[in-house]
Amino acid sequence: MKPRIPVVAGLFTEDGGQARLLGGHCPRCGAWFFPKQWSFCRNPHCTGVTLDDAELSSRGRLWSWADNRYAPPPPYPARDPFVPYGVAAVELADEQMVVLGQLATGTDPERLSLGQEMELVVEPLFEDDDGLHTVWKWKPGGGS
Amino acid sequence: MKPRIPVVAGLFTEDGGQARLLGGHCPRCGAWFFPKQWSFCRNPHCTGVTLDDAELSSRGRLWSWADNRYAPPPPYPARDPFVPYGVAAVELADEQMVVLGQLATGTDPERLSLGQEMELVVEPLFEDDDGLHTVWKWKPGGGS
Amino acid sequence: MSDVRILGVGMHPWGKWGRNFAEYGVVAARAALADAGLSPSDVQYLAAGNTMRNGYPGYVAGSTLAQALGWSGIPVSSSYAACASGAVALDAARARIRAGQADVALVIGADTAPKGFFGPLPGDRPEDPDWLRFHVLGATNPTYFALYARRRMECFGATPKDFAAVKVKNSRHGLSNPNARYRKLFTEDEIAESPIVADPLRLVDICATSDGAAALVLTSADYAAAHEANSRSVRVAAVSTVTPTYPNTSLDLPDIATDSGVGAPPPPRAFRDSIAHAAYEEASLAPSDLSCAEVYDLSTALELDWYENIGLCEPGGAEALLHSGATTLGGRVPVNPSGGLASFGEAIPAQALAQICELTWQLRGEAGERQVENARVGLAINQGLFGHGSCVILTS
Amino acid sequence: MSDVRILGVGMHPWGKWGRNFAEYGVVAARAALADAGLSPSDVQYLAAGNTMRNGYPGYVAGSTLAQALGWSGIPVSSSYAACASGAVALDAARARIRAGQADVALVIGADTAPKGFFGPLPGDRPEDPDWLRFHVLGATNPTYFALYARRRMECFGATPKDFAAVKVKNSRHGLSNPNARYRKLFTEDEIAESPIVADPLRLVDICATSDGAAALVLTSADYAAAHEANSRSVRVAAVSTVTPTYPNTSLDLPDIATDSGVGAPPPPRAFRDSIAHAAYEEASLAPSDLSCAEVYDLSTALELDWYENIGLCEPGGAEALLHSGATTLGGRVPVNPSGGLASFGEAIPAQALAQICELTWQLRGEAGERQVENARVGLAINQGLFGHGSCVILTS
Ligand SMILES: [Zn+2]
Ligand SMILES: [Zn+2]
Repeated sequence: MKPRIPVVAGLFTEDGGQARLLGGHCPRCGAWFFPKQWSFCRNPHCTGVTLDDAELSSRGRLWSWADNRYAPPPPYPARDPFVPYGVAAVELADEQMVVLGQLATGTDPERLSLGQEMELVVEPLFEDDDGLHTVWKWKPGGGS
Repeated sequence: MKPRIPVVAGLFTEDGGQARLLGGHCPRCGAWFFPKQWSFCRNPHCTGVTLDDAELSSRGRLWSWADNRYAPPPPYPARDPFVPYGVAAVELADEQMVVLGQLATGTDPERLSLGQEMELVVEPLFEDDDGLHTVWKWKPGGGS
Repeated sequence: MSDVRILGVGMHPWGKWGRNFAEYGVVAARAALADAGLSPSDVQYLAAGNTMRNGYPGYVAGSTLAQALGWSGIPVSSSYAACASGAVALDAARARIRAGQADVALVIGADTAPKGFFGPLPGDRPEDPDWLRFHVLGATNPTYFALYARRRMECFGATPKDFAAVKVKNSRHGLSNPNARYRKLFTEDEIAESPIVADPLRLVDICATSDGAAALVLTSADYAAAHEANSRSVRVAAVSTVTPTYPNTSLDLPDIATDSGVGAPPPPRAFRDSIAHAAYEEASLAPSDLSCAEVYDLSTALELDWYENIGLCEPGGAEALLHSGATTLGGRVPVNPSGGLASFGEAIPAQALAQICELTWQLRGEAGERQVENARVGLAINQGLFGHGSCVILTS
Repeated sequence: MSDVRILGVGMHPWGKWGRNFAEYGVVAARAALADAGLSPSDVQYLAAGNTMRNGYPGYVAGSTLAQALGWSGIPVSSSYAACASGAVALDAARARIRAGQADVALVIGADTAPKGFFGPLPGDRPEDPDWLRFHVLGATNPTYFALYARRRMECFGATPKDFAAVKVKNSRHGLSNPNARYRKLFTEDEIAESPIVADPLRLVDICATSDGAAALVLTSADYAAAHEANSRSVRVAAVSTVTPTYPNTSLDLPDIATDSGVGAPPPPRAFRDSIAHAAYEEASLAPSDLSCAEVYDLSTALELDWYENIGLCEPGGAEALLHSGATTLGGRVPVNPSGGLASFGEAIPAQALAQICELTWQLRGEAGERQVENARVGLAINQGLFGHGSCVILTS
């Protein structure tokens, strides 16, 4: 079996078979950040000097979505021939933030609706001799 | 015999065996430009709307020089192994301007002196399967 | 604070020629100076918007243009703020004049655009949000426009036919504009046959990238009064170059996530609303005062969002406002009388200035077939990547 | 025109770590705010110098830093002027305050530098002078520095030993500077053994490229007076950001030829002389008024040129002035008391601001072992590619 390699390190995990986004959380004001990016809190009213590493909610509600029919330029690792891909914006309730992700393979964008529950999965974005290069994606969830 | 190909088109010629820099000349105010770059005169006191194509003087006086001992980054087509190269700044009397150029092959920078006469030559900068890629250079001239 | 006025405007037409951006900029600058009745030697400060895909000269656009126009020793600045670059350059020039450090400033934006989607620079930069969104998601600019458009459809019942109606309107407005790149009237049928780029948006819903340039001559009120014989000047009533207020929970290019709403009070208004709000406050004007507006129609659907962001109607009311004809030439408040980005395509650092050129012509009554009747107050608005809002209000 | 003052300064030390440039910038900005006794929410305008080798965030450095410090809705600007970027950002902030549009502005420059020679972006751009000089001539920055140095040797009899003496002096000055990257005293023998990079210059004659950041809090005079308890402010007596005057017959980076002297009167003074001249004029001060100066020693030889350009001596007199000890700490007018670029290496958009941090500490009497006795007037000068001069004069 080919190894699974995150397309970018440190943004997500699928340890234990559970897809999770890896962000930052401010222990002082409670704000969340994805990506974590900085070691400090970006809330200007907060004096928090360090952020904790934190996993974000893996479920949220669909805020909007798009279905892309043309190959993006590099650094997108477009397959040849190009395969259209959806992008979803999902609102996480606890974090009160919207996070983008591709739509999971096989998702029919025509059957989506605003506010429906979505869950995080990790799937291959592309494959090469080194292995399966994975990324987080959003999949209609909650039994739908 | 390999073809001779200018490294950049339009900046110089060696037609008829005579090396010449190709610049611009304003018929209104008399200013010279190298490279020509624009179709209009850059003298703010001049209303000249077009520049003539013009050949610059092929002789001038040495204004300064440098001897480079490290390979520059791309897009310089450095040879491997790297060969040190000199750069000369030469003042053209009629044009009242200073033009840079590499020192011609075989020029000993130790034997140069300020104000000495220099003449323009065209020499290969590098060679590949396509041919000899040429550039203008400055060579001690005037019988020296 | 002293008053600042626009004494002259000029453009190089929009198109796709691939020539040096500075060549376009010089043409626009000379046109603006001629329009003002001034010569390059009258200019005391030059502010330019940068362009990031034209090598080093584009990083120092102010200096590149100053050299091309003929070095005159004056201070120059070269600013970048993505789509808002032109407005930020105008803002710098206005402050310079208000500070009493110059009476005459030249503001220039010029671009030569590559073909196709804008992509990031080569390299491997996971910490660059612009690189990250392309690499992990393929989230191009049209992807974001499509997310906004779909959101409108779901929240307000907008349809692709509504979006098409924006295109029909703007293509009609631009028909007679000599500076527009596209002068073709689109029909709804043609639009429906255009290929889908990022569903729900089709190719014709999304603005192209263009070459082009625009320039303004900005002066103090006293200088304008003394040179009014040369030209009819218009007043810069407000320039807003606001950034978001934390937490910015609206999805913005190029981020892959918004701020979190936890732990901080929500800002008084959403970022896009705050852009025009700051300008109205400064000008002491309200949306009902507008004679016309130029809004950044990167997509057809986005024009509808702007109607609401600039207060022409309540959220969800844009489609009805559009179909009422209010935003069409001849209506109550024509939007994008120039033809907008739909007719121009985007020339990044020039576009915000092109909006101001159009408003200037409108306020002077010199817009020809595009003329908005009795135009007295015009607003131009846009938003650039990385939190760059820009809104300018001009009055006659 | 109203007076503008520096209420706080701060730096991130110079080094080479390869971390995100904005991280350094935030550290410097917070240090400057703390020095001024202010908090981020007091800032009404943010001006940053851009960095061109750090992806899109570097093109919009003002916005990147505003986001990292916490979006507060304020206007930001992101300017580029090569080595003069920091001074141009300061200039923008000063105009903003003078215009009455802000009382408190934060000015930041931060960079993460690649290793080795600076090279142009990938691509094939014969119309980009920066690309052209590398491609056809291999004319790196040190090549130009060497041309100037050789010219000094031929015209004025300077020797490599004179250049080495500049390095010895600056390395001694920087020894105790906690923000300097190199804190090592060079001897003449070590310098003579350093490899030749571009004859007549050796590796140690040429400044390295560094990571680093510097920031200033700029305020109106009234605001500074009201907050003087927080900090001792210094006065910005002049900011010159002049460009050349045509015809510029001095050889300048990155051009492969100068302007032609034919057809136009020569400018009243050479470009490098004009940079300080404009600042002296604005401040109504003369070279003899200077307590100390920070000059852009991209090379050791260039420091000697600056002595003449800022009027410390006549052309050709710099070597004698140096050997007299006048420009050494303890002398009449110490030059580069910070240790200069020789001790820091260059962090492009931060360097001009680092000069100003040093002058501020000097004028406040807070420079510790580097303190210039009784410092009352300081000058900082540099020159960026593409005709960007910058000179700032501060007074206590
Ligand atoms: Zn916090
Ligand atoms: Zn001429």
